Formats: sequence, C-alpha cells, structure tokens
Amino acid sequence: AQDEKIKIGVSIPAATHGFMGGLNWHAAEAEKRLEAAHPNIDLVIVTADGPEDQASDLEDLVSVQQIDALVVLPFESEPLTEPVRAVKDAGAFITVVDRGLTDPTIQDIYVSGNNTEMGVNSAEYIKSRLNEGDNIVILRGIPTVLDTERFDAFMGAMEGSGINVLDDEFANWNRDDGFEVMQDFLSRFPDIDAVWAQDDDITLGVVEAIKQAGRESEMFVVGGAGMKEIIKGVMDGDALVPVDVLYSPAQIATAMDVTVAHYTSNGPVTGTYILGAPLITQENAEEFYFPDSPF
Amino acid sequence: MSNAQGIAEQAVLSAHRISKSFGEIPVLFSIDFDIKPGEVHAIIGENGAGKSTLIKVLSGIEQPTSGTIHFDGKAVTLPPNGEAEAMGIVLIHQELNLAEHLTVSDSIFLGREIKKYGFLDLAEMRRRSAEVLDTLHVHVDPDARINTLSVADKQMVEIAKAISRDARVLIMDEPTAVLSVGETETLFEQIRRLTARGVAVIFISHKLDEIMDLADRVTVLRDGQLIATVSTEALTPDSIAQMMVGRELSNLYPPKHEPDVDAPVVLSVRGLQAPGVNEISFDLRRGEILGFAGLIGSGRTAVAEAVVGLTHKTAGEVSMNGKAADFSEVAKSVAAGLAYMTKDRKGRGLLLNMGLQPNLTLLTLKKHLKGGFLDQNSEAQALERAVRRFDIRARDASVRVGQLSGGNQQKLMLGKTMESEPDIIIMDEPTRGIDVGTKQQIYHIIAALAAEGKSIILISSEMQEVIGLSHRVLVMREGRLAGKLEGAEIVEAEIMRYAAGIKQGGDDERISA
Amino acid sequence: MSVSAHEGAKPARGLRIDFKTLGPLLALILLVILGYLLNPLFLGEGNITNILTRSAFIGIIAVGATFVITAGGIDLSVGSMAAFIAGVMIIVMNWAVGAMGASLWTVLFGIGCSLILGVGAGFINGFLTTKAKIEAFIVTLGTMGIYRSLVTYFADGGTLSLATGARDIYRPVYYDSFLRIPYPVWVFILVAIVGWVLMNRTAFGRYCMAIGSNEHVARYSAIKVDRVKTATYILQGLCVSLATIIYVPRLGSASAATGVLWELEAIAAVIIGGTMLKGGFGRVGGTVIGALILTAIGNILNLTEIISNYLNGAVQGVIIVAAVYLQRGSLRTGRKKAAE
Amino acid sequence: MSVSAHEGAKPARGLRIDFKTLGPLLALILLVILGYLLNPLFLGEGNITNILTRSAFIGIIAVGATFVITAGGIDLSVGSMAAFIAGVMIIVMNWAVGAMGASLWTVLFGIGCSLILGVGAGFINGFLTTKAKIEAFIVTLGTMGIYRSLVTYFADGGTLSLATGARDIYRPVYYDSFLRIPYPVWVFILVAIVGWVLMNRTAFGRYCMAIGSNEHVARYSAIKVDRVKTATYILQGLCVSLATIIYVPRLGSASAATGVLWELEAIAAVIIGGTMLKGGFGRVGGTVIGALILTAIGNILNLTEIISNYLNGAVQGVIIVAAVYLQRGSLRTGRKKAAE
Ligand SMILES: Nc1ncnc2c1ncn2[C@@H]1O[C@H](COP(=O)(O)OP(=O)(O)OP(=O)(O)O)[C@@H](O)[C@H]1O
Ligand SMILES: Nc1ncnc2c1ncn2[C@@H]1O[C@H](COP(=O)(O)OP(=O)(O)OP(=O)(O)O)[C@@H](O)[C@H]1O
Ligand SMILES: [Mg+2]
Ligand SMILES: [Mg+2]
Repeated sequence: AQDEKIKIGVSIPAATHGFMGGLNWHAAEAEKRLEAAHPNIDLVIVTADGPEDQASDLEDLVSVQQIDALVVLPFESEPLTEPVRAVKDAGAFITVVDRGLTDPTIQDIYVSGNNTEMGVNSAEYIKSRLNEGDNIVILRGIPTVLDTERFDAFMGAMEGSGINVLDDEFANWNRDDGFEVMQDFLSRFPDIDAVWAQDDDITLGVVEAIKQAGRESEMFVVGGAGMKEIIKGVMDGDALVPVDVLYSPAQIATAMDVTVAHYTSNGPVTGTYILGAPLITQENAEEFYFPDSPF
Repeated sequence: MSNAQGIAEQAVLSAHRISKSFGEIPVLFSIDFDIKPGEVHAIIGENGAGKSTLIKVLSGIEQPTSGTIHFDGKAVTLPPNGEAEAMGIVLIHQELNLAEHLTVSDSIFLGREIKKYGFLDLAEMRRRSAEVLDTLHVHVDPDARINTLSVADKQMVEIAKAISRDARVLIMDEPTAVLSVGETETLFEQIRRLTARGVAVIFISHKLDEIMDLADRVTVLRDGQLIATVSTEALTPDSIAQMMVGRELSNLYPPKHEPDVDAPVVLSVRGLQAPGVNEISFDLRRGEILGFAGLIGSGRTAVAEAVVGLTHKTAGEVSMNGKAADFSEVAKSVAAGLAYMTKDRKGRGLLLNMGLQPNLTLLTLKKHLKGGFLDQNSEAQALERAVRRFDIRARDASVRVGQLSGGNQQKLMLGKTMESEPDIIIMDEPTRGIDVGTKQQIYHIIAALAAEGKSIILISSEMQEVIGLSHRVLVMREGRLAGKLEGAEIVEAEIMRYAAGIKQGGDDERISA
Repeated sequence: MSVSAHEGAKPARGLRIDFKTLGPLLALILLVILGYLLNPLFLGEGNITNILTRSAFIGIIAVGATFVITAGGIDLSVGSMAAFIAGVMIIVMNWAVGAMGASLWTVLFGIGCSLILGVGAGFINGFLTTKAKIEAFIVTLGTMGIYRSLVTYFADGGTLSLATGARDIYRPVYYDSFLRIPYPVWVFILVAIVGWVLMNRTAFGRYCMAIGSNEHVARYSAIKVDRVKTATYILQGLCVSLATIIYVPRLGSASAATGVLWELEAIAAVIIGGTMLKGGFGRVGGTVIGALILTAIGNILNLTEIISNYLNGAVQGVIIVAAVYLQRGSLRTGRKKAAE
Repeated sequence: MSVSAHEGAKPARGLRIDFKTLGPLLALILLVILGYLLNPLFLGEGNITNILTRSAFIGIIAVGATFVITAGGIDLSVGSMAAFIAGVMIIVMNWAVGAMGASLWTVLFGIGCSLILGVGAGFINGFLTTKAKIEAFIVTLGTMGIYRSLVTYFADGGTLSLATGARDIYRPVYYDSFLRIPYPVWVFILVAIVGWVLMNRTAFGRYCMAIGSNEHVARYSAIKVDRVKTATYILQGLCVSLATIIYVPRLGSASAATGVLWELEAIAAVIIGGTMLKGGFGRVGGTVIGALILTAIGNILNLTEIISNYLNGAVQGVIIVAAVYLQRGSLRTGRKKAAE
C-alpha cells in the first residue's frame, strides 16, 4: 500500500522564533488539510536546527522516507544547494521555498517570499512619511544571508533620501533583544522619527520600549512578516505601527499546495511563484488577518 | 639496629642552615641535617615541629627561604614538583598522595611509565607492580582503582611506589601511621634490604619503638629548631620523648579504672552483616573502652561504618540503650549520641581547602545557630575551646586545613567529633600521626571520658594503645570476630594469635572455623 | 602559643577577603569607566535603570545557580525552564481571565502557578541527579530540551500572549518603581540579600560548600547530601520562577525564543563573580556583580558605533575574559601580598 | 590472610569492567532496535552509512573533548572554532583558486591552513587557562564568542562559499567511499583508534587522568601539568580541524550558523560515553558510542511522524537521560553483584 502513496518530504527550519513558528504551524495545517483531501498523498515534515542538520534531514528523507517530492525552505542558500541536488538526483520532484538555491536549475517549482522587495517596500514607506534630515534606527535579525539581503535592499532604497540612519544593531528576531536594543537607542538618540524593525517579533519589543520611554508620539515603527497582533493593530489604526510588510509564513503552505497539485491536477505544475512582500495598510489589512494562526 | 659497614663517610644529601617560612610565618630555623648511604636517619618531633616541611625542602617540593642543600657533596638547587626523583630522591608524602581514579599499577608508575615502542607496557607495569606489592605482602590487585582501596592499602601502594623507584635517598613521612604491626614489620624488612644496598632512608614516625628499632641516627626538632642529632644507641624511648616534648613523659597511659561489669549495655550489636562484615555481635557497656584489634582490612572500619549508618547493613540489629537503633544515615546516629571519627582524615574527615572553624563545626553546625542563622561568635568560641583542649597548633589561624601539619589535622578532627558531645564514640585510629606528648593528652581525655560515663570503641592498629586503654578487646579477622579478651588476657601475643588466625574462638560459640 | 597565633592571623584573612571581593568589583568599575568614555549617556539615570532592570533576570537566576554550582552541580535547564514557566503562566492566566475575568487574582494565580512550577522543576532536576544518580549535566541537558519543546508545543510554534486584561493589571510589576527603583530591581536586591545570607550565614550555605568541596567529608559529617543537593536545585527553580514572574509583565508573551542561552549567561555570571565551577566555594555577591558586568557589556555595545555589529560577540568575549583575568590577577597579587 | 579475598575478587572485577563498557553500548543497541521497530529502513545500508558519516563530525570533536574533560578542563569553543576554521579555509582556498587556479594543491593548502588554525586555536585556549590561570569555562566561552563573530564578520553576515573549481576537487572527501565506507567514517575510525591508544596506552593519557583526578598529585609526580593540559586543548583543536576538513566538502560553505551547539553535543557525547565531567577518568570508546547515540536519536526522529516536530527536543532529552540512566543502572547492578 505504501507504494501507491506519493510521499512528499517537507524540510523546514525549526520553530526557533516567531516567523519560523508561524511557518511550522502553516506547514502542519497544510499537511492535515492536504492529507485529508488527497488520500494518496503523504506529507512528512522534518525540522532542522541549522544548515548541516537540514542536510542530514534531506538524506533521511531520501534514504528512509524514500520521498517522491521535496518541499524545502533552505536554512541558507549556498550550503543546501548540493544536498538538494542530491535529492533531485535521487529522482525527487523539487519545490524550493523562499531562499533560492545558487543553482536554480535544480528546482522544479520555486515559491518565493521576497526579501529584497521587503526591504525596498519598507524603505519606500518610510521615505514617504519622512523628510530630509529626519532620523531612523534599524533593528536587524540574526546575521544571516536573509537578514543581509533585506538590509542591503533597504539601505539601497534609502540612498539619496537625505534621511539619516543613526545606527543598526542585531536584535536576533527576538522580542527581548528588540526591547533592550530599542531601550538603548532611546537613551542614546534624543530624536528618532522612525524605526525599521524588519520583523514583527522585534516590533513588539520595540513598541514596549517606546511606550516605556513615553515617546510614542515622536516616531513610528515598520516591522515585517504579518503577525496577527500587528495586523490587528494596523486594522485598528495604530499610529505607532501604522503598516506592516508582508512576508508570510503561509508561503510554505502555498508551496505544499502547488507541489501536491503537481500530482493531483492533470497538467504538470512547474515554474516560479513569487508571493511578493506587499505593504499592509489599514485599507487592506483585513485580507491578511488570520486570527487562528499562532503567528 | 646499626648497619655499620653500610654507612659511608660522605653524606649523600645534606642541608646547611636551612630556614623556611610560609609567607611571614617561619617554620624552620637554620637546620643542619645530613644522611649517609645505607643509613636510616629518623626525624622526630612534636606535631607542627616542621618535620614534613624539612623533608619537603630536602626533596625539592618546597624551596628553602635560606640555606644550602648539598647532593653528593655538591651544592644544588633541587628541582620542584618531585622532579628530584630523577636524581634518586624519592619522597613518600605524609598525606596520601594518590590520584583516586587511577589503578594501583598506574599509580605506582605515574610519571615514569614503562614504555615499549613509545606505548605503555601495561603487562610489564602490572607484573612489576605485583612483584613489588608481593615483596610487601600486600594483596591488592594491580588493576584495582585507588578509590576502592582502604587507607592502609593506599599507604602500602605509596610505599610500593617509592620502593619501586631507583632511590638513593628514600624519604618516608610517617609511613606507618596507618599500618598495623604486621605491615610495619614487612616495611622494615624492605627498608633493611634497601639500606643494605646503600640506599639512604629518612624516616619520620611518632612511634618511638619503631625509631629505636630501625634508625641509626635520630634528629629531634622542636618548634622549627634543631634540638639534637644523636645516634640511636645513646637513646631510650624516654629520653627521646623528653627531647621532643621538653618534659618528662612518665605515664603514657592513664591508669585504667575498674570496668563496671554491672553497668548497663549502651550499644548492642547482633548478627551484623554488611560489606566486609560477617556476623558480628558485641555489647558495649556504659563507661567502657572497648578495643577493636585486627590486621589491616580485617573489617573493623566496616563494622563501625555499618553501625553508624554510613554503609548499608544487610542483616543484623543494632540497639542503643535497649532501643532499636538502625541508623539509615549518620545524621541520625549523631543525633542519638553515637559519633564515629573516621581514620581517613584527608578523604573523609576534613575539608582541606577550608579553614579550621568551618571544619570544626561542620558536624554540629546546628548547635551554632541563633535564630536560624550561624552565630560566628559561638563558632569562634568552639574553635578556641578545641584549640585549648586538643592543643591544635596552627601558626596562623587563617590557614586552610590542608596546610596544617598532619598531627594537628588529626587533633582538629578529634575536636570536630567531640563537638557533638556523644555518649558513645567510635574512634578509628584516633592518634594517627600524633606526637607522643599529645598522644598522652588524648589518652587521658579518652580515659576521662570513660570515667565520666561515656562509652568508647577504640579501633587501632597500634597494639600498645589498644592494650593500654581498653577494658576489653575484640579481635577481628576477615570480617569476623576472631577473639574476645578481657582483663589480664589483654596482651600483645594473644591478640596477634587471634588476628593471624593461629588461635580461634573465645567465649562466643558462633566463632568457629 | 596558638592563641596568639590565632589573633595574629586575623588581619591577613581580612586582607584576602577584601581582595577577593574587590576582583569582580574592580572589573565592573573599569567597565563603567569604559562605558562612560565611549558615551557619557552610559551614566544617565535612564540607562543605569535600564541596566539594573535588565540584569535582574539573569541576576536572580544566577543567584540560584551559585548554590547549585557551589554544591558541585550544574543546571543547564534554567533558560528553557524560564520559557516553560512563562508559557504555562500565560496559558493559566488567560484561562483564568476567560473563566472569571481579569483581576488582581488572575495575576496572583499566575504567580502561584509559577512558584509551584519552579519548585517542581527544580525538584525533578534534583531528584534525577541525586536519586537516579545521573550526571547533572545530562539531566539538565535533557530537561532543557524537554522544557523548550513543551513551550514550542504549547505555543504551536508561535507565541503565547497574555490576554490584554491581565496584561494591564500585571504590567506595573515590571514597569513601575518604588523610590525611583523599578520593582524588578527590588526583587533582585531582595533575592541577592536572601541568597547572601543563606550562603554565608546559614547551615545550608555551609553544607553546600562542604558538599561541593568534598562529598565524602560532607556525608561523614552527617550532612544529608542528597537532600541538600536537591534543595539547591529547588532553590534554582524558585529563582527561575521569580525571574519569570518579573519577566512576563515586560512583554506579556513567551515563545520558543524566550530565555535562550540564559543558562550560559547565568553560569558565566556565577563564575565571573568568583565562584568555582568545580564547586566548594560560592560567592553570591560576586554573582550579582557578574550579572551586572554581563548586562553592562551588552549595553555598552549598543551605545557605541565604533565596532562592527558583526564583532559584538568577539568584543563581548574579549571583555569577559579580560574581566576575569583582571580579578584573578588582582586576587593573586592580593594573595601574594597577604602571604609575604 | 587476604589471599583468598584477592582471588575471589578477580572475576568480580572482570564483571565490573564489562558492565562499564556495556553501558553505553546497551543504550545504543536499544536505540537501534527502537529505530528498526519504527521503520525497518533504519537498518538499510544507506541509512546506516548516513548515520555513521554524520556522527563523524561530532564524534571526532568529542574524541578531543574526552581528553580535555578527562584532564579536568572544558572547551565550549569547539563549535565556533569549527565555523571559524571552515570560514578561513574557504577564504584561503578561494584566494588560492583565484591566484593559481583550482588544483589538488588548493585543497591541500586549505587543509594545511585548517590544521595550523586548529592547533593555534587550541594553543590559545590552553595558554589562557594554564598560564593566565583563567577558568577554562570563561576562556572558552570567550573564544566561542570571538570565533563566531569573526566568521560572521568574514562572511559579512552571509555565507562563505567555496569556489566551484575547488569544490569539485574537494567534494569526494566527504562523498566518496573506500571499501563502501565513506571517507569521513574512515577518518572517524582513525581518530577514535588514535584517541583510544593515546588515552589508554600512552603516558599522555595517564597524565590526563592523573591531572583530572588530582592536580597536586600529578604535579608532585613530576608531570608537567600545564604542558599536558595545554596539549589536551591543542589535541581538541586538532580534532576540530579534522572535523572541519571533512565538513567543508559536505556543504562547501560556512556561515554564522555553522557548528552552532556542537560544543554541547560533543560534551554530551563524552558524558553519555561514561567520562566524568569532573575529570579523572576518560573513555574514548564510550565517547564514540555517545556520538553514535546522539546521531541516531536525530535520525530516528526523522523516521517517524508519530511525534509532533515541536516535541523533537523533548524526545531527544528523554532519550538522552534514559540512555545514561540505563548505562548507569546496569553499572550499579554490576557493582552490586561484584560486591556480593
Ligand atoms: N603550605 C603551608 N602554608 C602555611 N603554613 C604551612 C604550610 N605547610 C606547613 N605549614 C606550617 O608549618 C608548620 C610545620 O608543619 P609540618 O607539616 O612541617 O609539621 P610536622 O612536624 O610534619 O608535624 P606532624 O607531626 O603533625 O606531621 C605547621 O605549623 C604548619 O601549619
Ligand atoms: N563497601 C564495601 N564493599 C566491598 N568490600 C568492602 C566494603 N567496605 C569494606 N570492604 C572490605 O572489607 C574489608 C574490611 O575493611 P575495613 O576497612 O573495614 O578494615 P579495617 O579492619 O578497618 O582495616 P584498615 O585498617 O585497613 O582499614 C576489606 O577487605 C575491604 O576491602
Ligand atoms: Mg504525514
Ligand atoms: Mg608532618
């Protein structure tokens, strides 16, 4: 009976911070939904703590789970290119999510969030609200490729705007670090007009620090990802966090959907699906609000 | 005993005007000392007199503050950390100095392993270890780990280690403190064998009869000063003692008061079984000193530890004052007024890296609580009391216990045990490493305690001590009671006969083959 | 003779103790000067308050760790335990809000749960190390994984957030002050004082040192070794619980990312403070300073731009090693002086 | 008198040693059975090869850690050190490819650099602990931060990737086999054997145990304590370097995420294997089995879907504690039997 079933491996990073938690949740939900809808599909989700761990997971999916297809969100692009190629060579259908491999010919489907666009859209919004000579601070994530991509794109877009970037520090996609780094920015800089927090977990910490300092009216915060609490705030017209930039953890579900579709629909499914990183404002927030998601 | 033809003219190792201070505290004052090949030179002196310090200087472990050392007639600076062993100066430390996790054979060859093609020749080391151990009549497995050995066996391993090295000068700091007569005899045989080959031996002991027996010359230290170096023939035990302590030592043992045969039994042990203990039964009466004699490893310690709840007994009953007293942990036995003083002061008795005060009160800390908090004044008073009562000499009260002289550590441990004011005290080798003067004091304390109505179990490998103090003596052999002696029967020959298994029985029928 | 020697000894000991306490303090003072030179705002009241408040979490946990380490143990589970307790507190309080509406009782209920969980978690660590005789390192590595997983599971991989009603009541516990000193700092001060007294003025502290110094001697000295060791883990659990109680009102949430690496920071604080990792000797005062040093390093790095962000970890590492070297250095000189 | 006792003891001792070695092995066997029951493919050749190859990294590092821990030290920096060495190797090889084109020499050059860096990094840890007398925990916590930061810095927050030319030449070192056993496994086997011999059949191993057991005794036995301790850290560095040499061809890259928490895994492997964290007694064979146990647990978690991914850490924790309990349990029974 096993042989008739189509086995799809899903390899994602472990739920170590909010965004990845959301991603894990969406993956688990999609598994339940898809397995219920398609009895001949078996999805296997494995989570990794780092690139080498993920490479091991991929080996296991081939050798013991003997998967027919793989949906993978690589921890890092370059180190996982070869391991994914090995899965491909073992005959599996490959869907890559979010972080592209260095060799795009490996993948059959690419579902992309868009870190560059996320950085650019955040910068565009901040530019639209501020004037020359205004000051912003930046809280970054963990020093990794994806963080660097976002940051570089953001800085590129800010160039020539005349807005000063006072400083940037890593806040490790963590609320506590966001809180503490923002506290220190607040004691250091008497005039801050906006904060690019880049991630909604960090945003929550930043907001608390600003409230503690009583400087809510002075600045606004732009986060990213699309956490339900933040979207709710945007919907309700929160002045401190007026917008959010989508970088949805639901992209993993999309990727799983299209991969399953490859086996269940009549035509072959391949190609690239760019989800984009749209700006979420009070007007469109409703579309992005999923109150049941843990993220 | 003298070994006239073995003693060459020239000293192999000599020290001239050696002084040593630890920080600002002087310990040795301008000492002259020399040792010739084939000679046994004993160093004696009170606890804290500086004997151990002197031999540490002589072996390079400590560097003298001033003075010179000559080796083979040449002035040398001895290398530190036991590297002088390469020159043939081998030291047995007063305190056991073995790494607990190593095996016996590893320990014996530590630092000078035998190698074949660069790898350890384990078989050879094992073989040679077994050989040395055999000459010492020690029956421990060369592969046994040190932490499974008894204190006496550890001491024998240390001796084996030293003997197995190619020593020209062999320095032994109280090697016999934990040994009983038999082992001591074997050791002396080996020492005589070595001196016959021209090895020079420096020997420290508080047992004056051993000194008389073994040494050619004796050096007496007092308070860090050299009192005299004399040839043994010119001495009697009494005159040595007098030189050491600076006063006459008339009666080492206090007069025994008559045992009260009608006194109530305070501790009764029936059919005790535990690791190393086989079917032991005995009674202890109020005001009685009950001696436990036997060879090393005969199970005396094991009995004591099972009685106070340090080890699990597998069968048998213990009762105190007629009530069942099956202690599952030591705290309970201490609370019930039964205290055990271990013989392993370094491994079981004292926290070497702590000061005197916390060590003294550790067993009885609850007594020093005021409103739930530690009352340091009361602790300090306790220390003062103990220092007076047991004549604990620390040149500096801030020293860590590990820096105390061996005898003073022992006195501190005695003080610690007595702090719990027990009704019954089991003393395991209570005078281990204690000088004659203090020994006398301690004997008087023990006798006084008995006279006060306390009861004492005295475990000792020093036959004279057992004979001199005990009202009754139990002799153990291989975990069993081999004999029971009372009154005039308590003589050395009789004890030895039971201990060695030559004579069996006693008044207990259960003691059979 | 020995009485006079006894008296003569007193001042030397005093000197040594002085140096020992001065070590970490000296490092902290140098760090403060460095901070001030890099950015005078470092000594602003706001920043000082921030540092103190932040150091409270690690500090309180580290006070507990001082006992565990002094008694020869180690607890790697504290960070995960904090996350777990925070998570359960939030779940429980949210449930209470749903069932009875938000009130002071909700918060007290949460706090009660936290204390029970802390004691329970500590007991489990203690029980497994003493009764099941499994190495503390392994036991707490295990429970570390277990607690972290459980929070992730409870939070469905996401974040557990405290219901707004309870949040509003609870918030002041972190953000408000008494005599211009924030409550978390008060709790820290209290824990430090109680810890100091426990370590230096009670039989329990003495027992911890004795056990860490030589377990055999402790046992032969009628100390209930297993019980005391278990008590250190329970104390550690209690400290984690207290830290969590002041942590939760800060952001009102818990997730898999809560308390990551706190164990390392807590142990580092303890050891920077002069307690020995091998046990036998514990200094609560040093631990408090150790926690302040660690927090101050992080703060200083945020206050200056001269160092690439990527190198933060390196600077942190260098400062920690240098701080400990400094204090050990001064300690050694101190000892030498005392000895000469 | 004790002759009979002596003889009686012999078989008991044999029994005890058996049990000690059997402990971790037993746990591993039970784990393998569990894996097979969960999914028979667990014992497929491919999977076994995968487990062995993967365990090589942690295993090789853990063999080094066995020496450090046996001699009473600890090294927290190994994971970061691996990332750092991998990063520098890649930079150096890329530069060499640029300068002279890709050839076998490029790879050998990189390997040479790796070895030098490993030895150097180990020496620094050893020097700071022995000469500067800073606690090993603090020193290696510091260097851990420093190395991790440096990789991040070199990689500019991103990934360092090996140039394709060099990659192709280097790749077989991880992926190819000799006698159906992949090269990394060969390296692991070699390191394990050398480690075992070093620990059990050379004076160096004895010295490590003696130092870890009682530093004073070691010192009085004319053992150059500082030198031996430094040597253990250098050995550890060398092992990290070897592990890195087989790691780099696997993914051909290094980043801040490389080797995170390897230190914890390595120490866990050592302790699961029966070496004591306090030092004095080291078992290289046990360490190898410990590394296999850890890898097998990770693999088993991928075999089955019965457990929520969120609980992976919990399952891992439970299995580790249970494994150690099992081996200690059997050890105790063994001892009890020997005593009776
Ligand atoms: N490392 C040290 N630091 C400070 N004082 C020391 C040190 N070692 C020994 N002492 C002191 O030197 C004195 C002499 O000690 P030593 O050990 O030489 O005495 P001893 O004659 O061997 O006594 P015992 O018969 O009790 O063994 C003692 O007061 C002791 O406290
Ligand atoms: N827990 C134990 N398990 C197994 N054997 C034990 C245990 N405790 C003691 N023994 C053995 O019991 C015997 C008696 O040891 P014990 O230390 O009681 O002797 P002792 O008469 O006090 O002599 P010593 O002076 O050598 O200590 C020894 O052979 C010892 O190895
Ligand atoms: Mg499934
Ligand atoms: Mg002495």
